[in-house]
Amino acid sequence: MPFQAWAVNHALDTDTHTVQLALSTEPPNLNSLTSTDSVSFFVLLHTQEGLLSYGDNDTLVGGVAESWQMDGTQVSFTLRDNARWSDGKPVTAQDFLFAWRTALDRATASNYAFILYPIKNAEKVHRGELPPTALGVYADDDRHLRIELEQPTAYFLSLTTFATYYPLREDFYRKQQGRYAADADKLLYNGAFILSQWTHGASLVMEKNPQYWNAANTKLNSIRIPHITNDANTLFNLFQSSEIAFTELSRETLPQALQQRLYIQSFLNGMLNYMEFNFREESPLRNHALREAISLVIDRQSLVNKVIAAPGTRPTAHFFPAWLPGLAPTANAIPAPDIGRAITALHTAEKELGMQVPPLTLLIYDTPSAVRQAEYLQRVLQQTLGIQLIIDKQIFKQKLAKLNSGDFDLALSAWGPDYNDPMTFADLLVSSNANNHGRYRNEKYDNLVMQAATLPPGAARTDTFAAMQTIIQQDIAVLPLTEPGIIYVQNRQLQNVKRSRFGGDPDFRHAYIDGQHVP
Amino acid sequence: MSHPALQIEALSVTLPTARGIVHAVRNVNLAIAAGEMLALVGESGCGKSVTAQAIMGLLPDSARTHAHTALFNKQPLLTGKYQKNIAMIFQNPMATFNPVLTIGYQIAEPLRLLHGYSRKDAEHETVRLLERMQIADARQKSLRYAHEFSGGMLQRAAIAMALACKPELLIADEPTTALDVSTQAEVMALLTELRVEKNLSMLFITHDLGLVSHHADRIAVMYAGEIIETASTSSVLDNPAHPYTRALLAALPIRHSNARLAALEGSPPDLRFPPPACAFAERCAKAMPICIQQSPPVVEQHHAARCWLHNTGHTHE
Amino acid sequence: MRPVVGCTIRGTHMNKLLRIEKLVKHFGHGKKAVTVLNHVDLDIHAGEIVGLAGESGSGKSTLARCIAGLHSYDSGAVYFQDALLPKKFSAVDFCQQAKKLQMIFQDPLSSLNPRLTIGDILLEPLRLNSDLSAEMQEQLAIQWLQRMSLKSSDLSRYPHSFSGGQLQRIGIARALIRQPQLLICDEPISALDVSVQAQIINLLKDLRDELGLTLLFIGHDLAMMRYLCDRVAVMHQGEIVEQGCTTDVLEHPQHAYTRKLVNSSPIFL
Amino acid sequence: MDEQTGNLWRDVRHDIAHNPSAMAGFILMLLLVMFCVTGKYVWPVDPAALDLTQISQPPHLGLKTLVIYPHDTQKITAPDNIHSLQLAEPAHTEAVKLVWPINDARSFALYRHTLPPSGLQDLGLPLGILSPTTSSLTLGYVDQLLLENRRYFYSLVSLDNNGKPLGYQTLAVDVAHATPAENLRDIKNIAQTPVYELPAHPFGTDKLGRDLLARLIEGGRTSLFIGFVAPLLYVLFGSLYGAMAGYRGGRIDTAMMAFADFVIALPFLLFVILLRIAFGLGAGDSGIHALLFALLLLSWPNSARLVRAQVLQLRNMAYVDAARLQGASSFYIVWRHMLPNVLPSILVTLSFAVPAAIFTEAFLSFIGLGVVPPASSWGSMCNEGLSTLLTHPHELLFPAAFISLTVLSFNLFGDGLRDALDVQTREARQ
Amino acid sequence: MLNYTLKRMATGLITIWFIASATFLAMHMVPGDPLADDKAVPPEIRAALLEYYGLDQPLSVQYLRFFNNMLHGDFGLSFTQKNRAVNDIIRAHFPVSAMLGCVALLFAAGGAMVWGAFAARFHRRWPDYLVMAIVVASISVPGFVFAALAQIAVLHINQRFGTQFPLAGWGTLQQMLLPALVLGLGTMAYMTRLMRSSMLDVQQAQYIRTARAKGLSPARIFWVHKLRNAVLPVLSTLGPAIAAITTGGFVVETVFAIPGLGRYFVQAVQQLDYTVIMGTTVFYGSFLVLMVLVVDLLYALVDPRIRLQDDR
Repeated sequence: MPFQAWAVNHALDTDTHTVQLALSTEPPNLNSLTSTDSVSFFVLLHTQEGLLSYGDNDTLVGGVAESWQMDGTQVSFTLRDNARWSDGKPVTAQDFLFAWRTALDRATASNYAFILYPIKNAEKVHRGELPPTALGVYADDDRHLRIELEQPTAYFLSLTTFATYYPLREDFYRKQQGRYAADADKLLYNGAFILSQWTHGASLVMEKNPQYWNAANTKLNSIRIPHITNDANTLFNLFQSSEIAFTELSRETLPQALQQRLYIQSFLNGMLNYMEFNFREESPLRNHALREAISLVIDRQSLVNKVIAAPGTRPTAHFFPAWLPGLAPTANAIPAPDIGRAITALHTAEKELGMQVPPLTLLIYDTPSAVRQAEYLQRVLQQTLGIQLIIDKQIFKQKLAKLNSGDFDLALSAWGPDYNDPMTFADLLVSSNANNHGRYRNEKYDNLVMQAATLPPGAARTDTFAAMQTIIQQDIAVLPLTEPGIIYVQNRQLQNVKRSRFGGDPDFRHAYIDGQHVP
Repeated sequence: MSHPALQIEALSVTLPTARGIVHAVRNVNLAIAAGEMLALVGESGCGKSVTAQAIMGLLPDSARTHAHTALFNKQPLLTGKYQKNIAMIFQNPMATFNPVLTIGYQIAEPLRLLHGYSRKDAEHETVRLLERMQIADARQKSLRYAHEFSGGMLQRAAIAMALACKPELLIADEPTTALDVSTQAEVMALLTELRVEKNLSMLFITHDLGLVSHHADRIAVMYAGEIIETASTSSVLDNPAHPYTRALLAALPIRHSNARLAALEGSPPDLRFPPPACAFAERCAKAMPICIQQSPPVVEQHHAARCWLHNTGHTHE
Repeated sequence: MRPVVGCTIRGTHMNKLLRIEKLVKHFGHGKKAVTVLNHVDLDIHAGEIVGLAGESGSGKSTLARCIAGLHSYDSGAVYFQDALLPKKFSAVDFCQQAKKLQMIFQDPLSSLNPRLTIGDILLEPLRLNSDLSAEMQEQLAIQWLQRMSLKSSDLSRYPHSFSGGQLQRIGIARALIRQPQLLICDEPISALDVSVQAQIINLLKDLRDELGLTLLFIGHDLAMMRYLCDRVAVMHQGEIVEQGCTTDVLEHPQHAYTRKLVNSSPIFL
Repeated sequence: MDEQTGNLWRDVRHDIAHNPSAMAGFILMLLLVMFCVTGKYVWPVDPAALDLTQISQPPHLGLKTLVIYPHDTQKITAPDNIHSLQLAEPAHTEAVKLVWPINDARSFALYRHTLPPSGLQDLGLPLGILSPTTSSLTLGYVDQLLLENRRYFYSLVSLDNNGKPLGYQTLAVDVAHATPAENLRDIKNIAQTPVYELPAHPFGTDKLGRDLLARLIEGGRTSLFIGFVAPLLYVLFGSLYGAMAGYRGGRIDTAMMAFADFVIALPFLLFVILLRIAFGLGAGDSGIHALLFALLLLSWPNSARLVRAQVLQLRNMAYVDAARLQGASSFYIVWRHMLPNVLPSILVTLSFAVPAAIFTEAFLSFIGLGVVPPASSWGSMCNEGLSTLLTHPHELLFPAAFISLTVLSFNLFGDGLRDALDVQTREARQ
Repeated sequence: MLNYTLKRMATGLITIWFIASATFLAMHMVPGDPLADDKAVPPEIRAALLEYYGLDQPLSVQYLRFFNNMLHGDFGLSFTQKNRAVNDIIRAHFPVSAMLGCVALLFAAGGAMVWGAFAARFHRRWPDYLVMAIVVASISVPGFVFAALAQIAVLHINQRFGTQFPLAGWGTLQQMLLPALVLGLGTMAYMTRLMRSSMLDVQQAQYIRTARAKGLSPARIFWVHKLRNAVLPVLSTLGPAIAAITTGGFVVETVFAIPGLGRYFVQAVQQLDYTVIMGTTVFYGSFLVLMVLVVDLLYALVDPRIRLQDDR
């Protein structure tokens, strides 16, 4: 067993420009083609780079690509000649082509292969209907990559920041014989940092990548992750003990953080928490009036301020979070509960159903917050509508299995954006989408989504999303509840840590330590 | 009798128990000459083992021991310190040995720690002792553990261990009770041999009068914490002075006699509340009024007995 | 083996109460099998006291247990009043046997269930198989208790509050309360004090005389055997090496082992 | 027990009654059971009743609260002629309404602190960034986020076009406890009363404002159910299994014990977890039965081995031989001679198995596999309370104390029982 | 002894087979879909994954295949830790758990010996009552509560005295002390009780009286004669204690951020990572079987009375 002499109580080191952090879990999968989770995305953000990357205020800036052009279905990129892999070899157009073809190979079993579907023939290649060579990607030479799209896709450029679009070098990948990314030395890096040490489950060290084209602007020399735990109390204790420089707070640790005058920041992480209804045959929730009755008794303000009570979280009645680009600005008015109307709706529902509302099952994950919300909803529905709510608390995979098989009436779910476009949400309620667990189906809505996919940014597209929003609200297809926010403490000397809603978060690539600042 | 090696006068021991203070040994006088074997005979609970343990200093801390005189070879006893020249063997040889240490190791312990033998010399001496105890293949056997020995062999090893302490007095607390008849005889023979050979004094504790008849020089009979009769073996056996001694003898099946055994009825007194006068009076067929009023005096003579009948010159048929 | 000659057999008749023929018993199976009883022949006549002497491990207890049905045996036969006893007893066999044969044991404490009162212990045989009324049963128990010099109030006490001699008497009372013909005594006095031994031996003798009991007495104290037994059998390594009238066997031992046994006994006077 | 063995139990009772620590354990045990069984009649508070105005309230015996009458908490009306950050209405735990003038700042950042701020980097919890939308001269904010009955320091930072801070001002606000009138059922009788005394929460409330005492009563039922029923069942099964194996002996014994050894070899906690999820949970299933079943499947072999070993020993006791000679049946021997002798160790095993089962349940709660709401247990309450250990210690302290008391009582009682059933020492003591 | 060991190993193998089969059975009873993910998995990917992990085969084939692989010491690839072999996971994380367990066990056994002997020495006097009170107190607090309290206590010591005692993590000796202490506490309490009563028994033993009669010093009697015998009953609980400590480590591993195997197991269960569950359980089972055997052999070494034969 390796015994390292960690400088345990140095969250920051101003001399060596080292920052210490903790991760909630071990990165499960650092293979950019198949990663799906936020911890892996965090590491990948720092160690890999795609064609483009997010700059300030979610603007797109050049990554490996130094210039790009999009014209209808034709996209072309020119790669930087100083973009290098960590072994010194240049990053070439071939590397992208190989990565994308591999991702679309069924044997790779990439969950996110669909994100490549805007590329011409990608879906067919993935289904095995066409050979990989039919993919509409052309490496004209080492530095020029040309892409043909299936149809005009407004948000395609933002997709290229996504991990599945990262390059992969064929020779290296093949050399690992199926164990690519299983260890630090089984990875090749083209990002700002390289993963220099990875002791599974225990620690990671990321060090500045001297081969990175923008190494001059990377201020940190290393990011050390000596702790891996998801125990909120432990993390907070570690922060207090100056073992880590950055950690999230919970409602329980916040009072202590205040008492200790820690530097607290908040961030809306772009996700949406909502309630799903089961629209399958036999489900009483096919009844609109019943959904309406339920929606009318839920007090989002109480839910956010008292039940969840995680500072930074906001109540919402909108399906599309307001931060998304290309939406019409609207006041996100949170409807107050209306018990009177709810009871009327309930009577209607009972008349239409021809029976009393049977006990309903609410499917949730086994997290404390979800349990609290469920207990609150249980009590509210019981007290106001006399509906008995049965809480079905399941572990991760069992909840997913029940969601997929439709074994629920109501479910608390969350959706996070993959790219910076409302489509990443709009897609969710399309009748053919497997993530539409309730099997909500509205042809008008499906058509609107198809339209929006090909429309260029502009008023027409904005109106389409507004129309979708209206349909969702009218149909009560799902019940948006909250936009979860996070609060976190950060060492005051640590500057310029960017929070990001897509891909990896938080972003330390441009962070630096301000030695002048008195802690 | 020459000047006694062991001299104990007026030894009393009280033991606190959950049920009250037990006066286990009361006013006991003992004297053993060098090379002499005294058999301390009595039934279970009469205090004979407590007497032995008191001499050895093995009683629990809570026990209170008092004696007018307690000397062995002019050295004071009951000091709470270890008596270097006294050794002891116990009833159950299996429990005598620590089960997780070899026999040889345990025999060598006193040699090495008390008599300054080197490890090698101690080993040598151990083997010699075992051989002396007629244990075949002694070197091999010294590396064995207690559970690998038979009872008789173990008791012989226990004697070897006692000898390793280089004692001048050996206290044997019912060493043969747990053994078979034929083994019993072997062990007894061995003890007698050693006594002669090493001029050992010996306090032999037993409940079996028959056993000591051939071996002991003198017999002391104990009853209810007191010694009620002391005399030479033949004198006690042929001419018992105390009614209790006679009752004990009568309870033994005597050769050529098909007469009914004389069983002693009743049970010994509760030693938490020892009777003020003669302890045996209650069970004694010949009890007189004085017996329950006054404790009989003991006159130190060749045949001493704690009985009014004996000391007032009465004779029994 | 020496034939039985010139022996006054005490007892009402010359009839054999118990006949053991060529009893063989092994412990264990296959290679590890140890022969504990090797073709044992022994007769016990009604009314006599037969002693069975030998060292520990000689097989005398095993023989007793085989007779009582507590062990099964491998071959041979045991007849009780000329009726062949089964090799392996069932509960029903025990029921039938109960009135014929009982046993007392060496350790008086372990032969009485520590969690039952003396009353429970004494009444057990009656409750198990008797048509007496509960009142009669209790009466009988008290009678026996008094016969054993114990008080009727002792019925509600537990074994632990009695002395060894008292416990052994309770054991005898339990064995005899249903008046069996044969009482097997498995070293009943070896754990007792000398004066108590005499009490028990006297008691056994008295009971024999009063009830016409037949006794099989197992022990290693030859002096006591000489006193108590009419006949003696000496066992050694699973075999009966010598048997006959007590005096004959003990005064003129023929077998080397018997001689050794006799010589090492601290026979008094 | 029937009357013949009644004596033993009478003596055991006597012994325990005269053993102060065992008696204390026993009384504690009774109290705990009574607490859970009859508690809800003595303290008839609904354990599921939420009171969002009293979240994580420390223990109190009646709390003075302002009664607020129906109004829109979100609405702010403020005069236009204000010059600094100020309250629009008296502050209370339902809402703190702040207003401030818009001067030349483009936007504002609002913070809340529990200590007086010491500088721009120490303003506390960021509540939000607010930009004026209308032409109004003032801006307002309603803070409803988990307010406690205490003093807060609100700081307003004015930001320029680039989001750079221009300066800040701080307002200290004393927040009074308040309850909306609609939450108070008997408010009609005291109409327009400004102050009302809330019913007592002697053990405080939890994160959803539920009465902790009522929850402890409710949760204890789960914990004690697991604690009693699981050991009772598996010790019973194990004992029967062991007794059968031991009494039968031979090949049956060998085979039965081999199987028991296999089950013993299963890594216990790993399998409890695995089985607990393998049995799955239906909707509304509290998860107790899955846990119970998992415990049963895994825990019986220990008592089986114990009983078997004893039965094997008892089989060789002379009194068993004596009973056989009297024609006693196997059943009689087992019932009359073996059971009373084995029972003590079974009882002692049981008394130690109870806390073990309660602990296992608590442990599963820790990894999120505990009981499913609305059912609760002391273990899951402990786990919930753990996170607020420093700020609201009562949420951990009480359930943990109940677990500790249970374990303690069973240990004390178990030790006493062991002594009492040990015949030798009992005789010695008497 | 060799014969006995071989025989025990044979039964051990059967036991492992039983454990493996029981795990296989239990795991396939688990409802839920190991391949499901937050973002729905398209059916074609799902089919590919099923094939990749061999889950498309009938259960009997999976069982045989699993056994075949197990015999070759291969537990396959993890479902969640992509591309990582279960063997690697065990190899990397079991030493951590084992190390932690060892220190905890040493701490428990060492502490138990000291406290147990101490309590027995002062039997029925106040030091005895004090030790027993601490013992009862420490077994009546759930482990996770104790772990959290210990961490906070250390944090406060750090903040108050400026010490730098690590709160969590793995790698240095200092980091190991606190978790080992917490992990070993329950076992120590249990063993202390046992040690105390066995010490009391030993003090009554005849051979101690013999040793005193031989004139040995109290120190020698304690170290050579009492301790070894008193430790025997404690030693016989070592097997179960190892089991409790190695498999009970994940509370401590979670709170103290220790990369032990226990934590991986809990994660794997929640993620239904079949191969990791199977691998870990079978590995732990085999480890425990081995440990019990080792403890038994050790016991036989220390206690010559135990004859290693067929008697169980």
